Amino acid sequence: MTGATLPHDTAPRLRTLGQDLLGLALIALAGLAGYALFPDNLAFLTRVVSVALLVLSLDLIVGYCGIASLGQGALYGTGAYAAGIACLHGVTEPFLLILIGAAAGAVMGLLMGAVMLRAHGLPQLVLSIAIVQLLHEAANKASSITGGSDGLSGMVPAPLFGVFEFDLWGRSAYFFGLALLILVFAALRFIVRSPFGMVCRGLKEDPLRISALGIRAFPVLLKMFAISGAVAGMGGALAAIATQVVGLDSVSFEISANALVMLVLGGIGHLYGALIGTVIFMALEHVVAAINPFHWMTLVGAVLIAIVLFAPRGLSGTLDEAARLLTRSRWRAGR
Amino acid sequence: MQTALSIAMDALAYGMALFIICIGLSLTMGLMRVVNLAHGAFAMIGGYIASWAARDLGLGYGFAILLAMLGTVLIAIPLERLLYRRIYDRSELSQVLMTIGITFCVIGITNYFFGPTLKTIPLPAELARSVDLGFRGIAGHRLFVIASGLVVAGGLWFLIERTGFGIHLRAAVENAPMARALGVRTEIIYAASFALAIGLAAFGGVVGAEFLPIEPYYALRYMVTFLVVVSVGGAGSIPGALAACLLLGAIDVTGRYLVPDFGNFFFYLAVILVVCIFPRGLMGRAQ
Amino acid sequence: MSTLFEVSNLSKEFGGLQVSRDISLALAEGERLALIGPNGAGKTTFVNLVTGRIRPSAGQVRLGGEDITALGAVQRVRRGLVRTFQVTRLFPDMTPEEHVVMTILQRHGRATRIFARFHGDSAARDEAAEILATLGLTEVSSRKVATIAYGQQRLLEIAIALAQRPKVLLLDEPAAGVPSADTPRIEEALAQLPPSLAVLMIEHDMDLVFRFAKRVVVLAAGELIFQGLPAEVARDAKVREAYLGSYAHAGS
Amino acid sequence: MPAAELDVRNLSAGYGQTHVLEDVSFSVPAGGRLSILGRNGMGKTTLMASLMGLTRRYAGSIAVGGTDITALGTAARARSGIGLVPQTREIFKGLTVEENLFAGLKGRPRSAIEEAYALFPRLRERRRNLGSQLSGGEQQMLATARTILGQPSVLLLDEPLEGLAPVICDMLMEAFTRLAGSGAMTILFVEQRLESALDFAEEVVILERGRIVWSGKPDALRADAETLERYVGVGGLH
Amino acid sequence: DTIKVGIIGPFSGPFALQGKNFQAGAEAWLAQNGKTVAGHDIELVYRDLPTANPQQARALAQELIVRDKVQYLGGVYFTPDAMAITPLLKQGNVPLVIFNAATSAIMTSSPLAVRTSFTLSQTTTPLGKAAVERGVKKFVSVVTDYGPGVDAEAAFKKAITAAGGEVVESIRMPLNTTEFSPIMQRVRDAGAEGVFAFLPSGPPTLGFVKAFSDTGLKKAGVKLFAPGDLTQESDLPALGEAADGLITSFHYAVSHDSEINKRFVAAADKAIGAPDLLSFPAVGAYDGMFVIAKMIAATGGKQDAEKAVEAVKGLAWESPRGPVKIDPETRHITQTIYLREVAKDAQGRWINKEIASVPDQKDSGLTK
Ligand SMILES: Nc1ncnc2c1ncn2[C@@H]1O[C@H](COP(=O)(O)OP(=O)(O)OP(=O)(O)O)[C@@H](O)[C@H]1O
Ligand SMILES: Nc1ncnc2c1ncn2[C@@H]1O[C@H](COP(=O)(O)OP(=O)(O)OP(=O)(O)O)[C@@H](O)[C@H]1O
Ligand SMILES: [Mg+2]
Ligand SMILES: [Mg+2]
Repeated sequence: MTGATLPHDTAPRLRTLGQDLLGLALIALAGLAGYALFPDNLAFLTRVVSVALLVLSLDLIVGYCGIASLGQGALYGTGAYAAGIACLHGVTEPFLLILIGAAAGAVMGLLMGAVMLRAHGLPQLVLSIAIVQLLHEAANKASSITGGSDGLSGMVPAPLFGVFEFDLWGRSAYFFGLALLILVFAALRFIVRSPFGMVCRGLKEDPLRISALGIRAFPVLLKMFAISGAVAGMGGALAAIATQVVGLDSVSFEISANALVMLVLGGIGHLYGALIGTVIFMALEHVVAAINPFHWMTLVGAVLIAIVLFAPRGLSGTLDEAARLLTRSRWRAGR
Repeated sequence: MQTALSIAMDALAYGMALFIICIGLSLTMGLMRVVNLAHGAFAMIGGYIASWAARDLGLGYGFAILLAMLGTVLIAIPLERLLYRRIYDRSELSQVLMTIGITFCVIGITNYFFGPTLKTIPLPAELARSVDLGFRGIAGHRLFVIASGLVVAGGLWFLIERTGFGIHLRAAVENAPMARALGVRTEIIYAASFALAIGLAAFGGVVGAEFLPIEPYYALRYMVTFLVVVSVGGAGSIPGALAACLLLGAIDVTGRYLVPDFGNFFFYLAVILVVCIFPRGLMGRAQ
Repeated sequence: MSTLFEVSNLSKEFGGLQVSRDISLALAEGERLALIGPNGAGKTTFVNLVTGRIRPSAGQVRLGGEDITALGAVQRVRRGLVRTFQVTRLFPDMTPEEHVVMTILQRHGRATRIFARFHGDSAARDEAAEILATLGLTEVSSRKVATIAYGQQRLLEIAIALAQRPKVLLLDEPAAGVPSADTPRIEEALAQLPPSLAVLMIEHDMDLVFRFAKRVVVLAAGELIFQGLPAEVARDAKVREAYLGSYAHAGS
Repeated sequence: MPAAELDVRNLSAGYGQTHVLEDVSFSVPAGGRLSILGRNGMGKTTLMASLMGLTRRYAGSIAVGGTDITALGTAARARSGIGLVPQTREIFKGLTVEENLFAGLKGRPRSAIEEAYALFPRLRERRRNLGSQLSGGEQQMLATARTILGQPSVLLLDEPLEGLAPVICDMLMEAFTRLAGSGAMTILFVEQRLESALDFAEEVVILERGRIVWSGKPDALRADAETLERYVGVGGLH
Repeated sequence: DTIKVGIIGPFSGPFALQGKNFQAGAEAWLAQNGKTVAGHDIELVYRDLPTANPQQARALAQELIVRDKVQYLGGVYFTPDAMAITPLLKQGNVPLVIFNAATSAIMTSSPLAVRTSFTLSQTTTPLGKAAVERGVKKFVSVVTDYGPGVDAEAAFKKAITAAGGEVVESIRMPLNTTEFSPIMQRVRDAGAEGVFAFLPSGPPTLGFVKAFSDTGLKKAGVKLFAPGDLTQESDLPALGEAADGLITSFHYAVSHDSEINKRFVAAADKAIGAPDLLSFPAVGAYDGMFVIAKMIAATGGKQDAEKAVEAVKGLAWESPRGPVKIDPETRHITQTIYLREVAKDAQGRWINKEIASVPDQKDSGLTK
């Protein structure tokens, strides 16, 4: 075989396309399975979906740009509060609220990026922490707008399509969120495969080389921050709609740190890792905490350690590994 | 003027306490390139041991400190062999994951065995007594903290920058395979410096207990503070860490004096400013 | 031939060390110039200075009549001033093909598009395949760079530079680490460059230098100590003891 | 022929899944000089790295001075007398020149560093600079000096002349020959420039796709234009 | 049949201690009154909510109601969590008995919520008069900068001015404050006679009280007044000397001298394991269980939230903390507030010694 002929064969393109469709189908399937298996935990499942959006948004920055952030909550919370406040001021249409959340998140993403991109490595990480803490303080202080530490409550989003209420059973909230997640995921898959996405990967590996190619890093990364912000913002907005309360916890360091843990758990740099990580971690926490509300932390900790030891490349990475082992023979033949 | 002086005094003491707790983390992160979020957990363990030694066994403060450092290191050794050794050459992120896991476990376990209440470490009379500085009285303990801070800083700086051990450590961290190829026994180097960092954590946990009281959630409660201080200073740089602790300590204290309502605003704004001015940290190592 | 690229009175020092002393140098369209000199003479620094990676303490850089001294590294590249790195700088997790494709897309200003598919651009991929073929990298074109031999990485450095279609090309030791067997590939590649292109090559492989260069400049301790035809260099006493050593005797 | 200082038997090695070296065997007497030739990507660096214990070994054994070191880790091998100057130099960028040299001392007294400065005066001038600040050639000098300071009995040189000025090359080649000549060091030498490689060597092996396809005396190879053409890609010597 | 009661509280994390007390209180009640009420077995289902997190609160409540089919919800430590749960009550047809969450507004957010704890305005108000009686008029107020702190500050200002004193300076400090000497410095500068302080119980209280005495304010004769959170029994051993003589006002002291309380403490101690962990959230839970039991009895085990809540409106009984009553309008507990002083008891343990009591305190929080 010679590479010269490689570009012409369209096989790989079709394959990636197929993979994407398959992936989306799988997510949808998993979602429906979740509904079928746990029809009584929809509020929890909705929470998982909303956090999954947060973790996805984080993967864009960490996994594709190599910028570690412990402040993603800043974007998530901004979305949540934006949607919440809008809802209290009469904008109750769910889709509109999601858009508002996205917009607010994107703007905050731009600001955050503009600040964070001034540093590298640890100091950069600290910037992200400082930003989320600042916002947290701000939200706490501006209690007249945000409800402060008592939380922003009393919002009543309009029924979906004017029909489906966001009620105790939380079906509408769940399917709404699921649909949103699938759409966002599809869009992100496309984006990370775009030239833009590749340049981001390049920046992650060697910024100097990128600038030697004549590409200015700053705007590219800023763009990614905005996208990430929009995604996180949607997650926050979804939470606001589904919970009808927005608390300070949504702009906290804790939620940011958790997001990072879930991401690494799932494996960075390929979006579905983010999904796997979120689902596994939250399910684990939920179940263990239900079994033993008093000492679950120890167990979760132990699991995290085990994962690092036995699944070095995150769960998704390990899945890849398994998949490759299975398809090894075919893969060999292909060469 | 009076006021300014006494604020400065408090700031200095607080900063030094931070420094003693954080410097070990600065070493692990900057020199060993291990983001050891469990650092606080070890400081906490040290605190518990000291509290147990001083309160329940009635040993002297000095003994308690020694016991705390030894005990913590002893506890850390198996952890190093079984867990940390596996992540030295792994990505920061997997290190974060594992060390958070460790923190969770430590918290859970201490909560289980020692309960969720505060633990205090009784001070000896001479440290508890308030010393008169002319313009104000200050708890002797605070002076002790300041002194030990200076000693630790000096000693470490010499060890890292001026001894063969320091050179081998930095070499091993930067490029372990090559260091081995030159005959440097990296495992030993790592184990030793890890023990050092843990010992410092324990020491800090004990002498800092007056500022950051010992309780099970200690490990997570102050994680951010430690992370911020270390990174602002520039991980791995001892003068950097010292500068950062004193600076941030001062900002924190004066901020709380001048605008208590906006204490945190003040603090984090300052952090952002400092980092934007020194994107490498105050004295970051060229990496 | 008109001057395309011009450096005047360039100076730089690190701490106490003067790495370039008042260097003036001009490149005409289509020129093939070799810059040689002892290790640490300041050759790479010179490249870093003119490409804007580090700021000179004095002097100007002009490209096509325009003074670009104030411009940043990126703008200089976009104006056609391209360099390769002495110590390879590549994306370990990407394939050679992806490297070159990205470069080509950037050349067309399409490198940061969101609404397009990177691997969808067959024109770019064809061109990339061609370039890789001329440097004999076809075999490894779809393997992660981290897993290809150092010499192959060196060749990829050049492939990228070619894909940028520069006006002025600065090659920092292109042949270092490339076996003599493969140096011809580099020469071919360079031979195929458009005649209008001006090339400055830093190299310690004298055979290559003398085959390639029409003019040779010698840098020592940050100073230009000699400019002239290849033939003259080998005869120059200063250059001999400062740099060439036994090669001069072999050569002459 | 004296007892083999370095003895490699049926060595197969590579990286993770990819086998690179296949069943490589050769041996070099104490103070011997072996040149390893081969095109781009044929496995020269991998061979060096394998001897140092930096790659994955699938089969085969390695002995130094009669004792089998196959089981030893990298550090232990280094202490048992193998020294490597890697092709990519691997300077400690965060350490000063002097500290880099110190790291190579293997417990010898600090004063020994002077030997390195004697060999490369240029390094003495830059002793306080960080590795990251060195020029390409200076890095190469540093890499070589650093390894030699450890007084290895088997010295592996992976393209030690790369990026060095001709004068320095001459000087180095003399130095290497001297070191080997004194019988103190056995030297394996990878070099792109055929002349230097052949001038230096007592024995030559050619690697092709990870296997040894030719071995013999330099002169024999000089004469054998066809082999040169085939495996080294050079039509004889000018 | 068994009736399930879901209890949501911080059973792990930084507030684990409070959660433990919820559990101790509830189980103390079961231990004393048996696991069956009017022939229905009661089963408690605990759910952990370590820190304020409405999203999770809603998820847990929904799961308890929909999947575990609980008929009653209890617990809830933080206000936002309560706010996230109350909207579910009507559809779920489930009453919520709040064991702690202390913001007045909660009660207005659903008619199906009942509260057996306290509000800060409730516990703080009596301090005003008490202070002035002790000749301390000029105050600096120092509170933690979040909902409860702000409530406390407001309530105290109101009370002290009503009593003829004044707050010359009010300081709000961030939740995570650890170094308090600068605050004390300000107090000194303000030249106040007294300090009113609210900090949520937990580690910081130690630093605060220590700083108060270390910086010599205590020696200088400045008096420290605070709601009882500052001297939660579980912190007292650590506070020790530093808190000696400190005056607080609260609805419950573990040392409260009454038969019922003695029996309660005995039972609760057993439930919680280590006696020195026991403090006020336990009594909230204990009385909460009492209310729930009454609801069960009233509805005969049928799931009927409206009726259940109706049944307990105006309910009055003798609680370990003293006589209490569910106020029919606000559905919040009316109770006696005690002035206490930190002192050593016969066995030399540090306790909150009750020195005066103000009966029948309603929640005045909404009337501000
Ligand atoms: N950042 C720096 N700080 C201090 N000195 C530096 C720095 N960068 C380069 N130098 C010094 O400047 C001198 C010139 O370096 P340069 O890389 O230009 O040499 P060179 O001519 O490329 O040599 P070579 O042929 O070995 O690559 C060297 O002595 C180097 O040590
Ligand atoms: N880390 C690695 N992982 C996988 N394969 C590798 C790795 N490094 C090298 N290889 C492969 O092993 C083969 C031999 O590489 P090696 O570097 O030994 O060649 P070489 O003879 O040193 O080439 P050069 O003359 O360019 O240095 C090459 O095909 C290369 O692609
Ligand atoms: Mg150079
Ligand atoms: Mg090689």
